Amino acid sequence: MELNNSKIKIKAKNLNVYYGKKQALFDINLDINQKEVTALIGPSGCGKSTFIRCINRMNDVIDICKVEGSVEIDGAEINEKNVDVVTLREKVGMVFQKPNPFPKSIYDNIAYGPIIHGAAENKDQMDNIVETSLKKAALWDEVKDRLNEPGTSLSGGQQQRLCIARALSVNPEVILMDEPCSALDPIATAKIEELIDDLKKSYTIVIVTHSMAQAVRVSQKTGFFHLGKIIEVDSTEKIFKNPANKMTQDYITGRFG
Amino acid sequence: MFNKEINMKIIKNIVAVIAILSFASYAQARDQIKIVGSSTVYPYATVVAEKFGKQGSFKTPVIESTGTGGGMKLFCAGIGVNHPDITNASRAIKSKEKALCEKNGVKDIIEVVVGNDGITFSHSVKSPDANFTKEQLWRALAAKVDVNGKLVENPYKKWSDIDASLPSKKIEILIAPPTSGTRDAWNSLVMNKGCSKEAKSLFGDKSKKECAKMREDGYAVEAGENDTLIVQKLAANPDAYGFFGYSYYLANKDKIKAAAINGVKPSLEGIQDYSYPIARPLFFYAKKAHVGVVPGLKEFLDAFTSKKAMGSRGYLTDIGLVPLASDKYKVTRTAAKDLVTINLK
Amino acid sequence: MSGTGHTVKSYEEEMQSLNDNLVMMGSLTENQMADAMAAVIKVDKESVDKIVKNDGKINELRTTIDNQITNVLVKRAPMAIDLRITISTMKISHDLERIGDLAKSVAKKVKPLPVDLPDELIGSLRRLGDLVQKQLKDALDAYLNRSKDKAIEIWKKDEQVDDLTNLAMNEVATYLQKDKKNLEMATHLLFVTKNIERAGDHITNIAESLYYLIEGEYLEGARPKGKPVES
Amino acid sequence: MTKEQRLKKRYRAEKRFKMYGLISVSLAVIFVLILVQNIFSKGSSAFSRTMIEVAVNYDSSLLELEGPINQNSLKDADFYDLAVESLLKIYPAKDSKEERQILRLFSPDYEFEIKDFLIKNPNKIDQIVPVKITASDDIDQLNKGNFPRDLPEDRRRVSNYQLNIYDNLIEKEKIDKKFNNYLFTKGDSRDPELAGIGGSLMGSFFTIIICLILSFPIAIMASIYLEEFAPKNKITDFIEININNLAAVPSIVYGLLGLGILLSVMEFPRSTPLVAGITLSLMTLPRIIIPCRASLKAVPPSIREAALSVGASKFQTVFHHVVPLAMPGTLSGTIIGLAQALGETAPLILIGMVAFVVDIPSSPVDPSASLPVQVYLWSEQAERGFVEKTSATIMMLLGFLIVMNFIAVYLRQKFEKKWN
Repeated sequence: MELNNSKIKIKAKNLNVYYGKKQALFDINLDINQKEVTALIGPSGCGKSTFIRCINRMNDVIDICKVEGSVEIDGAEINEKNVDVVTLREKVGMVFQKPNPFPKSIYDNIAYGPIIHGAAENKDQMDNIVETSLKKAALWDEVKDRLNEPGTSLSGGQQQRLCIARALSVNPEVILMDEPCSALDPIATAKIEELIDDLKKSYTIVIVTHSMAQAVRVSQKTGFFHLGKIIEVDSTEKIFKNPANKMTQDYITGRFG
Repeated sequence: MFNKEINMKIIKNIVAVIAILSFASYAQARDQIKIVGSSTVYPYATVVAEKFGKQGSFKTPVIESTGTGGGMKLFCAGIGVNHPDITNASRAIKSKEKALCEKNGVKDIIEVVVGNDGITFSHSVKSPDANFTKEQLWRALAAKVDVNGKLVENPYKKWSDIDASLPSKKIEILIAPPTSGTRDAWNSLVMNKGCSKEAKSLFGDKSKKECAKMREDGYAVEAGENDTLIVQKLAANPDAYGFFGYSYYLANKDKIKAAAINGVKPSLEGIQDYSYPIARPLFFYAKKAHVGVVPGLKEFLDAFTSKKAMGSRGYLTDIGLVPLASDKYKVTRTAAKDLVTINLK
Repeated sequence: MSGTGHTVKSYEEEMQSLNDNLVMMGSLTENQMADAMAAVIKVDKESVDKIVKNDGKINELRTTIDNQITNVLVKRAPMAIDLRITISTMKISHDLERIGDLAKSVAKKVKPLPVDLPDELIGSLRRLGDLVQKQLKDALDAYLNRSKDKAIEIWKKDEQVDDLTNLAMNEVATYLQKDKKNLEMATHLLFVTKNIERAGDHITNIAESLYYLIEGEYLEGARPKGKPVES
Repeated sequence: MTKEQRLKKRYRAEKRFKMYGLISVSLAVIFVLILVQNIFSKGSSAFSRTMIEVAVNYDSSLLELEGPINQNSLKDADFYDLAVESLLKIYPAKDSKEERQILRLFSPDYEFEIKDFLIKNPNKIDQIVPVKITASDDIDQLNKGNFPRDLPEDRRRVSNYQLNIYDNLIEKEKIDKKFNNYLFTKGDSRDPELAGIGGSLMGSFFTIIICLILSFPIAIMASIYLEEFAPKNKITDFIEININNLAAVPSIVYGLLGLGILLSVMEFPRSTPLVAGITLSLMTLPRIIIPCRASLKAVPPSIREAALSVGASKFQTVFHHVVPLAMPGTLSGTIIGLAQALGETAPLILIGMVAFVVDIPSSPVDPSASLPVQVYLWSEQAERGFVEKTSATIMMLLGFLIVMNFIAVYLRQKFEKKWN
């Protein structure tokens, strides 16, 4: 896999994160390439989720969380005080472990983001955004006749794609996915993976996953986290066929702990 | 989201309207007579107030039962719409209360004697008629009594222990709590009057307080403020006695009967001329300064003291008020008509 | 295998059993090869049947290994070293099976050979046989020791095998030129030689698989070749 | 012990426990039934009113009317003579004492009832019309069977003469029972047959509305701030502990607060729903804040994350998503808080709501009573008719509480999202 000719989208430099007195991330340096899927793997509590939550400053919500170091998106530092977190999150969408649609209609779920950002001037434009987002998330055909039904009435996999469509509705550049398939059955998982494959043409995707196979299937680059440190980052092929680090090898071959 | 804003607007408007409404009308002068005070006078005052309101010229006065002491406190707190116009009292105003009134600028007070109240010492209709003297009642109820020239904890367990002529029944008396006006009246009319000379001298300075102290060894049972409840308990238990206002006796004649005191059974006439020994006058006090400020106050005094209400065939007698003797009535009627104030000194 | 075992014990046991079966297959193949060579050299027609029969055991083992690998792939989705072990084992077992087959073919050629084989024909053939047997033994040792250097060594030594094959074939060709009557025998011997050479090639394959297993990469560059056989 | 024995022992223990549970539950049910039975048996008769049919002679000459007869002139007319004239005709009386006894068969409002009938039917003037007039409390109780009649006369509220009239009227089928609408439309009265809970109902209504208007927004804002925006530190911990403490403070303490501050310092009018509402809202606030916070807490963080991740600000997240989702729980908490406030008596006594108020209040600053206080007031009355009235008021109060609690449960079940 050739990495050199890809442009770097996100650059984390010497990133340290603390939860109160406990340090969660140690000196993370990680480059994430544009229009590529980067998978983050590692045992539970290793800091993968903490890391991706640094990219859209979701950690701001947690009172005791303190972030030090730098995260740059397109060369611009996001941790500075004058960076508007709302604009940042418009640019960096996020999909969570458990599908979490709003308990509103499918339409309203998608329309919410554009409404608060004032993206649509009239109903037609909004309809258009909703349709495009659902199509991008490969959900349009399944829900186009029942846009007014509650989002929670969909199946788990559909809900997750709804959440992806919701993230897409504000036209992000980066999509962060925190174990998006962990609550889904294999078929739904396959659909999401198929979708991710499709989305990477237009978006930069960072996905946290516990499934090695999934990381192999969807990602081009994989980073292995352990105890808050990044142990190894390389092309996915390299990581899963012949990792350089013994810890990585032990983790992916199931020789851990 | 848009709906929510509308909702917020509606709520805001409602709040504003209600706030304006309440304070607008609050700012106005009071158009209703306010009465506080004794729970003993309360039943009579309410009847007068209701009739007064029904005549249609004025609003029905609002009457709050706060007890004589509490009423005096509110009454004497000052002049103005926030203070009551009238306070009912089951006793005459005390000098301390007069001083308080004067201090707060309540200088001109009209005293009206409403009528007389008798307390009946009653028991179930199922037990035979009874007759007691005040001293016997005191001996049955007091915490400490004199026996052979010495003060001892009340030793009497049966009525016959007190006097051989009394039935050989366990003493069981339902008493009103110390907060009630009836108990106050009972203390001054029975406990202090019935207190034996020996005991009084033995108690010395504190005799008034000590004589009124009731026993707490289970023979005297506190039955709560609710006189209706005492009546029900008496009806159920033929051995028990209890005391309460004459009106309660009248209303429940089918269930209870009254014992004679010193051989006198309670009756209208007996209470009126105080030949029935447990009887007392009832009062109310009004502020002269409020006459002309609070609409209807003068008319209310007139209505209360009218023959139709307080007279010997007045409607208050129907509910147990014992009317004043005619000479006393004339005094009180004049006071109410001419707004005669009492001396606060 | 790595210092720490798998968290899942049965996985560990499966991988161990796979390894054991491959080692057993290796040693069986080694024996077959030795027996076949000995039969050729001594023209021992008695042992041919035994060799043919023994080949069945190797085939059986290969089937077992194949099944085991399928199971591991399905059940464990092996990653990294485990993935490489699995894939290499599959390839090595195929190569071993082929070597076994070749040994059987060599042995079968003994039957039509005359009992008095001239020494001039056997000299190079014996040396070739010894070299290939040594290569096989080294390859199996290298597998057991996970020796990358040994694997490269074996891989490079294939040149010698090719050279020796050429030599042995030339010898047979010379012998044939002397007397056209020798045609049948010479043909048989040429087949034997060619089979042994091919066994050598499979051993090179094993070395390559072993290198991949250890390094995760393929041996770079063209495989060294002896001079092409002139016929 | 063998395995079988242990097993048997286990099952026996289970059976025993089930039995204890059953006993406890049935005891509770029995107590409730006794309470309800007691109240209903006493109170149900309050819903009917004994009426006596009297032939009223609307003789215009007795009205001393000047000018034309119309509704206005009738309103100002004095009907006393006309009424007495007609009432006395139901039975012969030989002296004024007996006449008075006849009049006392009727409620003191007979004059107004006769007047109201004519105002409604002005065409009946100068006619003799049968009019149903409310009977006095004594006759009402006699008719409902609450007064025994086989007692000597001096121990009866109803004299032999009155009893004769009563029996005579029964024979002529002039005595009738009808639904007691006075119970709901009238204010307090000293005549049990005329007393109603209309005034205290309005008083309670104004009180609860004031309480709702004050406590609901404040409680919502406080709980949203505490739950969503306040930093988690010692100060907020301290506030939280104090809110919990305040919820446990006896209600009478709030009454003292109302007395001390609202009446003495701020000089708000005594005995009014305004003061009662403010006082009760002080009491209700912590009791609403606690369930509000609980329902805010119950909104899963995933919803917050979802909103934040599409770029909603903290404020938008809270007000667009968290608060609407917490609303059913919040509302039911509020309703239950208000239901508690509705049943509260102690603080109202201190701020003067224990008052005899006849006029039905028309605004929160008019003096008034409230339902629980009405129960308290009537339970102290000597007249027998108030016994049933008291129970009837309790029934109404219980009814309101049950309805409010039912609404709360309904809201919660219907609208609360189930989070899987």
